[in-house]
Amino acid sequence: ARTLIEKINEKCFEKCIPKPGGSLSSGESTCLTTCMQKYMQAWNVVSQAYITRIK
Amino acid sequence: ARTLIEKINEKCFEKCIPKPGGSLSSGESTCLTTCMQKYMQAWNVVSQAYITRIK
Amino acid sequence: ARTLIEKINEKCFEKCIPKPGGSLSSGESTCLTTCMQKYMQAWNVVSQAYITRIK
Amino acid sequence: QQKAKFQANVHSLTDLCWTKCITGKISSTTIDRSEESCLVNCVNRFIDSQKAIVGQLDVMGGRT
Amino acid sequence: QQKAKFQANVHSLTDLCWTKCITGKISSTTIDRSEESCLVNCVNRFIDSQKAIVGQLDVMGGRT
Amino acid sequence: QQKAKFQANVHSLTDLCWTKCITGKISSTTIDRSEESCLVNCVNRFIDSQKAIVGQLDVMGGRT
Repeated sequence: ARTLIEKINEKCFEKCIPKPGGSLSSGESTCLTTCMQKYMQAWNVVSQAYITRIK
Repeated sequence: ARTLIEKINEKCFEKCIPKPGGSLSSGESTCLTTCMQKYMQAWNVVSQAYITRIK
Repeated sequence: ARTLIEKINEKCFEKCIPKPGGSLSSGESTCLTTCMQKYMQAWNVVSQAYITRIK
Repeated sequence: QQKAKFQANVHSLTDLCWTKCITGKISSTTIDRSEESCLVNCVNRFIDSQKAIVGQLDVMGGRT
Repeated sequence: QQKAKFQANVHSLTDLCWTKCITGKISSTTIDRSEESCLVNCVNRFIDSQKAIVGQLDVMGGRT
Repeated sequence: QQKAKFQANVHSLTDLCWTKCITGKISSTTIDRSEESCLVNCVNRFIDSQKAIVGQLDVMGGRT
């Protein structure tokens, strides 16, 4: 799951931490958790659509 | 020609299908064909300029 | 130092030569030298911060 | 090895379609209907586009 | 090989944090104070973010 | 293997210079004169830029 973690971090860091401060705020933490779950859901939707298409 | 196809698809999908709909419209299809030919021409121009420069 | 050169060129070309002309202007040359030194400094800052964090 | 190729494709499609379809702020943990249909369309149009390019290359006599 | 991994990480972090923190025109060869603190924060928040994601994956039972 | 390196360079230069020079909508299958000269300049300035950086690194004593 290495690449998935890297991708999530890349996308969610961009979305949730546009201006990195001296520590992670609670809003940023919440955003990261939310974004991660959303990204994994997107991964599932894409994966499913891709399987349906190529089979 | 694997990488060329991947690059063309990456660039032309971006240019021609900004908002993916339920099917490929004829305008999108035309754009893809046009874009593909243009990209291949750009590849030739770049290739020629690069050869001229490094030889 | 191959990757460092590639990264510097990628970032500094983008910053210093937004519209490539018929030759490198002296302003562009100066910008490239300045940008290169700055990038290497950034590399050092990041490297130091990363070492401090992971050790 | 085919599984690795499949996974790599899903990773790059998710990356591309996420950027295209999830454009607002992150407020909900779930994908809404319009985001979901955008993701599905994105995957299908991307494959259509790839097929159109490969088909056109064949017509042109497989140049390059 | 661990050195290669370290260097690759520094390269990609510098790339990411340069784009985030060095946003103006290039006029000075030196990084100023606010740019430096942005770079340091960028590295630390990126690692925080990675840890938060990995931690959350564990909570979820390591799915995927 | 040198051929592979050459092709990889042409691919990445075409990618970069396409983004820089082909900025409008796609309406014609041919590259016009101003796009062509932009592409050629882009390749040449990119190589100039690379040479300037490598030259400067030498002056600095090849640090890093």
